[in-house]
Amino acid sequence: MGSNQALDIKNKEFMLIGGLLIIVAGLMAFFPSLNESDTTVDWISLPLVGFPIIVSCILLAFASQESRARKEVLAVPIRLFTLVASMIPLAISTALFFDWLILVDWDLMYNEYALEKEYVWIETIGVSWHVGMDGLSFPMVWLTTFLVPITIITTWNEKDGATYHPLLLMMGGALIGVFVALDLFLFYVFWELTLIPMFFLILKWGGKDRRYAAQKFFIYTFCASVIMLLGLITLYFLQPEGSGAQYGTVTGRTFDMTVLFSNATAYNMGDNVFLGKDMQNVLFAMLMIGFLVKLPAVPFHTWLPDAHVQAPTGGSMLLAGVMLKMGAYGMLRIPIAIFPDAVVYYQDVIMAIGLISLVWGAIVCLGQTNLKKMVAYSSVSHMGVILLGIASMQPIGYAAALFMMFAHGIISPMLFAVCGAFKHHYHSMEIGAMRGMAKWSPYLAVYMMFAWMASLGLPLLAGFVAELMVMIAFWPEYGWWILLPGAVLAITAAYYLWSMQRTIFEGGDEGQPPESLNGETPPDITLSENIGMIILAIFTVIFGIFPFIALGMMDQWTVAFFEGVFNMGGI
Amino acid sequence: MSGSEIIDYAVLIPLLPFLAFPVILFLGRLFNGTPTWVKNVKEGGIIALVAMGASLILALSLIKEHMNKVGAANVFTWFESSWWNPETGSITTKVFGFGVYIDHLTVMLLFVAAFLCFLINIFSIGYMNTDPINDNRNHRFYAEFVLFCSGMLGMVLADSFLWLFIFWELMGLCSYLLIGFYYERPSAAYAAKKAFLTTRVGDVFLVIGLVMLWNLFDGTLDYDVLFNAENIAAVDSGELQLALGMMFIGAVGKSAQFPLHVWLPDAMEGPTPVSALIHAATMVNAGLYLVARMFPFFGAAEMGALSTLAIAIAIIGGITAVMAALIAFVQMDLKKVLAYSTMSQLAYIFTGLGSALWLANNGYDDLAAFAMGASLFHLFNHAMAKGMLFMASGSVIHEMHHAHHEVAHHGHDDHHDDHHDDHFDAQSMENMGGLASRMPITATAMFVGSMSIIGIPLIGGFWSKEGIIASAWKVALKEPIFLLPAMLVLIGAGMTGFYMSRMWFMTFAGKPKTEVAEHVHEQTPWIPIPLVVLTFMTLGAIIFAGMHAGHWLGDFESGHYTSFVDGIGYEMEHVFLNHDPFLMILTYVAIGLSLVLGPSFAMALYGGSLDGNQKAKPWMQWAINLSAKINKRSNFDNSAWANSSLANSLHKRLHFDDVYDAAMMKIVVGFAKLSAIFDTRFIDGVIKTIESTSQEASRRLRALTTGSARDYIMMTALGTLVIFMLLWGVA
Amino acid sequence: MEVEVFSTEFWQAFAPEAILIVGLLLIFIIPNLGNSKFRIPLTKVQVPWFLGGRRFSITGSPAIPGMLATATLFTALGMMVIESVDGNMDTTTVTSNGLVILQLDNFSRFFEILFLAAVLLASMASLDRIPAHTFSGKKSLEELYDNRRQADFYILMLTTAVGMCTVALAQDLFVLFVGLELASLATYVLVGFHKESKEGAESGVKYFIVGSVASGIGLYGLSLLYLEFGSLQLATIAANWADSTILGTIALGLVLVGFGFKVSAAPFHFAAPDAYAGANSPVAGVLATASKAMGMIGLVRVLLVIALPEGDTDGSAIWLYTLATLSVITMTWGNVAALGSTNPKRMLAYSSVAHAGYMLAALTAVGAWKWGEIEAPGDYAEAIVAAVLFHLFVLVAFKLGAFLVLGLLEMEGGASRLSALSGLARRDPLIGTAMFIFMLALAGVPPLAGFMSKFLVIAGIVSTSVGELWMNGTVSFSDLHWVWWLALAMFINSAISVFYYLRIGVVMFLDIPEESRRKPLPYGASIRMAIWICLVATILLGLSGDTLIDMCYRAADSLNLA
Amino acid sequence: MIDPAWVSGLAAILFIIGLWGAFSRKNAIVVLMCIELMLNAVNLQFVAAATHWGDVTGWVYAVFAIAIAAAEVAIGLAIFLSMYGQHETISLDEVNLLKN
Repeated sequence: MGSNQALDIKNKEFMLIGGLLIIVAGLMAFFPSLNESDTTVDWISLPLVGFPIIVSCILLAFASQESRARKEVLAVPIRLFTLVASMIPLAISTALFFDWLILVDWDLMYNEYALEKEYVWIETIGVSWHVGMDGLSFPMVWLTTFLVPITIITTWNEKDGATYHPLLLMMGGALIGVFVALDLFLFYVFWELTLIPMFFLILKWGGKDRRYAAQKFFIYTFCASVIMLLGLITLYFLQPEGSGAQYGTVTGRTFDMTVLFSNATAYNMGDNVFLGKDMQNVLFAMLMIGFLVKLPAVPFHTWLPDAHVQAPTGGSMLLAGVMLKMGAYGMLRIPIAIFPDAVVYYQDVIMAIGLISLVWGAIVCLGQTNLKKMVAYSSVSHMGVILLGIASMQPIGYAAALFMMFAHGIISPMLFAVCGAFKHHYHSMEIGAMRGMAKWSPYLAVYMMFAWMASLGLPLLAGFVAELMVMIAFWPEYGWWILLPGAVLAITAAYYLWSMQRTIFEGGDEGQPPESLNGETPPDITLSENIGMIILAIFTVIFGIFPFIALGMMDQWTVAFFEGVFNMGGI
Repeated sequence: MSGSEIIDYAVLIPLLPFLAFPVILFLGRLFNGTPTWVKNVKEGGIIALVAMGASLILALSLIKEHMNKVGAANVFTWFESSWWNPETGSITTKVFGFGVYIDHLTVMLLFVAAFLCFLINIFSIGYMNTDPINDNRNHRFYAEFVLFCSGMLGMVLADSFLWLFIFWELMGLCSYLLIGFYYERPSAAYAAKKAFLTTRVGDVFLVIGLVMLWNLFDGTLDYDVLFNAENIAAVDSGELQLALGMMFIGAVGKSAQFPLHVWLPDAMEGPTPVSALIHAATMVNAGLYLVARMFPFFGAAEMGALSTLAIAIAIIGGITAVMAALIAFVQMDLKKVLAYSTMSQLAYIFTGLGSALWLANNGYDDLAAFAMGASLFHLFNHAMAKGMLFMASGSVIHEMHHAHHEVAHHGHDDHHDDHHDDHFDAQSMENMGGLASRMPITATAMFVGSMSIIGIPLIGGFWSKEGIIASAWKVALKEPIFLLPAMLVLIGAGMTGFYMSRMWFMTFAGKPKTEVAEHVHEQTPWIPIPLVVLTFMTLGAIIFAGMHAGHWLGDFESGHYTSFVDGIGYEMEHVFLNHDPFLMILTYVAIGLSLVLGPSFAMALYGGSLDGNQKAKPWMQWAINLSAKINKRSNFDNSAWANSSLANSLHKRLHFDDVYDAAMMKIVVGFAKLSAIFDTRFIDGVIKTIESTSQEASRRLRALTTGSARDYIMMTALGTLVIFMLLWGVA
Repeated sequence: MEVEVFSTEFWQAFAPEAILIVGLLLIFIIPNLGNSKFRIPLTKVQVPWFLGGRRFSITGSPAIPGMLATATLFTALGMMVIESVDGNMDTTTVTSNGLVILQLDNFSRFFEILFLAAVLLASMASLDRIPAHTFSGKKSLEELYDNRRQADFYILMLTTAVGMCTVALAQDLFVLFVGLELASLATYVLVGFHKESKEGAESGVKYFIVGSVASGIGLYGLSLLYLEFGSLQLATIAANWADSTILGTIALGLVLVGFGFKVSAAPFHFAAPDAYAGANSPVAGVLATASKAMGMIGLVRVLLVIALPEGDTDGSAIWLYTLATLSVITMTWGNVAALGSTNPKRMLAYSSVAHAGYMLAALTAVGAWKWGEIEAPGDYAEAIVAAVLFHLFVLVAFKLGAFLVLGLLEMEGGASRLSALSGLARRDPLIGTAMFIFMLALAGVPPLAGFMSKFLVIAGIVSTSVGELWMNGTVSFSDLHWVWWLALAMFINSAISVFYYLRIGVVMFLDIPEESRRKPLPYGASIRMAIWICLVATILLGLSGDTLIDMCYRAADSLNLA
Repeated sequence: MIDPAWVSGLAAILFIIGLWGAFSRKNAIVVLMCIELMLNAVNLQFVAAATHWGDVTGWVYAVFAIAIAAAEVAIGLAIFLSMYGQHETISLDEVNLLKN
């Protein structure tokens, strides 16, 4: 049986990976609990952000100087080293996660940041290296640290590994940077920095149209983010001048988010509103454009299918798993926190964009014949849910958006891992090019079914919780519009099931391998793919059955956010 | 603390099978094909059986404990989230917890579920493990089987509509997996998808209904809050009706009622134990359970405010009852007849529930309690009988398969294990006939089961069915619209008599229609056990009839008949000796229809004696003889009917499937394909146009750089002019 | 401090510039040292004269001029940097007959450093780009050509540097113009330096003709200014500007054309792409950075020092709309034209046009600061000027760096097709990466210097448009000055520009090298060194530009705009 | 003495003729002459203005401008020569290898 060979523990790599997991556990044991350390040690700057980026830069510089033949020899030690390096942030963030779960007194509240550190960076214009984590960013940070090693393992055998895997690591560092940045300038720097490794991942390891896709991806998102930057700069100069460590010596303004938040709160609560309503709205819209494109929301979504279809598996996994969430994260972090009135003003617009993304993404999915493209559009559809959560103006809706980010961050990498394995072993992406996958590749079939089911929101898997919460929050605000998200639930099921019917099922006793295999017997997935996917599957179940692990801090954060930003409830 | 109670362990009932799922799956992957695994563990069947047995024992002790009292236990907090109340402006924490809740309804359904799961597990070991087509995948069957059982038991025990829904979906998943068990068959793949999607449509509405309910009841779906009469009275009943209506659509999907009924016949693609368990005995009852759960709302809500919904439920039930029965007339596939029968009987229960809800909402508490009891009792009877019927049919099919094997084996020695090259249909009744003598236990079970479904007096379904019809008519006397469902269920009674008899006579009476049918005989010991058990359950339904009147209706506190004998008396009164002359006549009309008219027609058309040397068991022989007599006497020629357009469209299942398929493939998928094109051509086209336009603009702009220095000077001069103009414009 | 021309203090203050001139003279003299003797007329006495005759082998080595020039530039630059880095520059004013001719302050010193840095990098690169070949052995024609013009090339380079320094120092518009002409004439020749090729000769002609016309127009503008004010002293004109007649406006327009050509603002930029394409890459790099900066000095002097309204008057500058239009046209034209360009040098030329547009937009914003109720307008103007200076400075790092990479490619053949870059990252990953980083910096991707500079420019524009509105309570969007839209235009343009910058990266990383370029890149130690310097500066100035920003602010401060 | 205004007018006319000639003539030498014409207009203007203001600096400017013009001619002719060497034409319209 082809299926059994995957379980043969003949592969040294298996033991190695197992060993590494043990190392993570071991490393975690050494990290002291936060209460003792949060004032002295900077757990974020170097270990979580700097270390991956620096290590990957060194590895890349090292590998790029080698000849082609040497590179192939070096690929194994380099990716092993990369994997170990990626485990260290994972160990740290997991230790922090446990700290949060066990030590209840550490609250990841809005505008109260854990492990906050601040170093002055560019004095003249008030830029500082200000990092910290709260209930919004922490789950995403953990997710990133979690996904990078998973991605490395899943795409263990990617060609040219000497540069591929370090790029993944660099990507992870930059993504974490986005999530921990508490300074607008720093945020923007990391925001753009994430583009570069992704650009190369698509460009060098992509499919046939990679040239077009890589450029489109870069330019499209870059265009959006410059508009966002203009909004940020305008906002920067609209704030009252001040003095202090965070303020620029020349401009008298600051990029420090925490200062901005407290200013926004202070000014909006009192009579002295420092920005006019329409000014708020304009700035809000400008910032949102950048984030909506990243999310992506219809009609700014067309870069995503191209990027996903062309990107290599690892790139897709990180792109869908974390990079899209940057959009949602950014929304919640900046425009919504600073312009709560504008959120109310644009509430219906956000709702409409969310609904359109949701419905349009799902419908287009149904019409796709390319497996990866379908999954890509399903991401568009799911990201619409986040907008609905935001538009609902309910803490539960916001918590749903947060949880959606998190859950989709676990599920969608699995979707793309399945697509990647499918492409890898069947040399085709066409839905319906073959039948009866369950016959040859039972593991792949199981993972595919699992991932598909998780994505269509089956209860007890991570995706359901968020959808339920969003619908609960949606109803009192928008009433019968709820039929549309409801219809999407059915359409989502339809396209997933239909695609499964035409790949996993059917085929008769003989089966119908795709033509692209030229009559060879299709193999099942490799051990590394298996390991990567099973870890993702396990976590999908864990967070589906025990959502409170992550939702706890999200709920705390949303409540604090509503009290702090919208001035609702409490106090 | 008064020590731990049994209810604290109730969560184990669904949890055990749930944990067995990965165990079976993993061990199966690991040991698949090894002798121990096949012989001793029955490819996972024994592990499943142990889990199910443990669950059953726990369930029984729980039932014993809570026969007369409501119980609840909190298990864990799923998650908490916060809610901002626009009116008060405060943010409160809403808890989404999971717990166990037991009342009369739970007790009944828990018994049905745990009991049938266990029996069908036994049956499966006999059925699945001897079928060569299942090589290497039975562990998958058992894994999915226990997962399903976990879902069913969980749904019954859950203490909130939220978890009811979660388990409900879990069952849907298992149903999908098990229908698609033979994944390589296109028809199975299609049926699985169809089942999931159709129920999913209903589920969408169910979710919406739950969301509405959650909002109505200020952030909870827990039964103990929802069923509080004061809470219900405080809610706007119009919105409540909408919410409950939405939830009812979910029930329609799950219980395969018109118009979401199309998936159930196709679901027969799954292995027969699956049909027995999921698509007859348990999962399809989930919809009924959901509607039955709504009972407290109707009782406590504003008088008459929810009548519309009750009527709608009854009408949907009535329509489905007749429609499914009609289609069942022409089915040749043994399992499909049963499938339509299931649909029809569930429809009866819906009608009964509709009546009960109407009565409850209009203040007739006593009548409502009776109607409710009758409906639930019918649910019980039907589950037992239909589970049995399906298992019996499975037995027939299984043996037909084996017999076909033998026949084929004798015929061509060279390729004996290839049973797919010829197209013998082991499920078609056209290939059967005269099996009564060859499969006595099966035939008996089928006989009793059919009688129970038909409503032959004193057997199983009779007790409950007459109650439903009577209740429907009681409402119809008060509410004219109700005449429609009442009439339909009355007609349906006769139709049931016809198609069930037809099935039985075609299969078991007459001469064997094929060579295969002659070689059929019962062999494996695992199959008859559940058949025998269930036969006696069905025959002893009068015992439960007494109990239903005593315990299964209404609230425990206001139970009307606490003694067993009282219950039987009450039941008798309602069935045979109704004090209302109209209802009494009606009851006898119904009995007549189902007992006389339907079976007579069936006998006239399909009856016949066995082969000369064959003899059925005495309790069936009389029926066979009678049928042979009627058949000979009447000499019916039904070719005109068989060729009629109605028969044709009945063969085509009244075109529902065609229309739905066409709507799905042509309209929805067509629109989706168009959308995909629109997305790339237009939305992305805008981007591409910007790109190509800018390239074109670039080309044109660069064409201005002609290469001649004179032109550059001229442009400089022109630029100077422009600057002057701009400067003067300001100055 | 005021000094007379050629006084002791003068030489002390202007030591670096003096070193430049000495170096210039040395390049004249040293290669010509030989054994010639001078016969005293009517006698037979021959006095050793050393100039001409048979050249000494050491001093006559063709490598000498390049080294001399580099050493001179390095020394001068070093002196300037050491002198000004602590920020305590004394202002030295040079007067002659009551006219202020030159002024040494933070502003001029900043630009001198910029110029010398650019020219130094270019000469370093030219050591390899136009290599000197030793005398031994037979030479190809090409090599002989190379040897013959060593001295010419570096003389012209140093002349350019001297001219530019003059422009930076000038306090009299005419002196400024003389310096400009000095530098321009040298660059005309440098552009046409490759006279053996058709393109070289042609580019020289075009650049020369169009440049002469433009400077002719500018000079005519100066003469009109002189007619209007009776003086070309900056201080005098600035003081009387408020009373100027229409003649002043006309003159302003004409002068604008002269400097517009230098910064290659549309529509005066036409010759630039041709010139860059024909010139060799280091020279093109100097044109795109130093020469542009020179033009920008002129614009700052004319527009900001002279033609700004007085401190207490209301209303915006007279050239506000003109410059706004010019800037938008320039940036859009540059970017759109660059979009489809397949010649990397022309593409860089167009991109430099676009960058000129950005800087013009920044200058426009200064003209607007009279518009709102800004309490301390000087700060805003200073911020913008500082941003422009920063931008000009970091351009030396990445724009010149990009040209130097092209120069490296020119060493093995042309670099005027995109395909010349194909597979560069594969052939030499570090150079390829460096080029990609230059491109990203040009596009303005953080955290590189290009982002920082663009960021500062835009921040400057936005800060002007926002002004001190926050003090008045509620700010609504319509309260913003319309120059805010310039910032938006800039953003849209930089978004467009990503497209062509990225294409270079794609070609380098994805495409297969041309047939003739499958071998490793030529080595070229000094040009690589120059590229590394540019690369390090690009990254460092992006990550931590505080020192430079401070320098820019001091420079802007010494303009005394407020 | 002639009113400086007339001289200024002449200078303006000369300048416009020069500019016009610069882009209307094909021959590079003629274009160079036109540029010289423009520079001469500048000289005239300086002189006229110096007369108007009674300021000697203007005369100095004019002298410098003449020097610049001379240098320009020298360089220009040298460049034209090299152009002629390569392209064998002196017509500006025919020298257009570099374009777009």
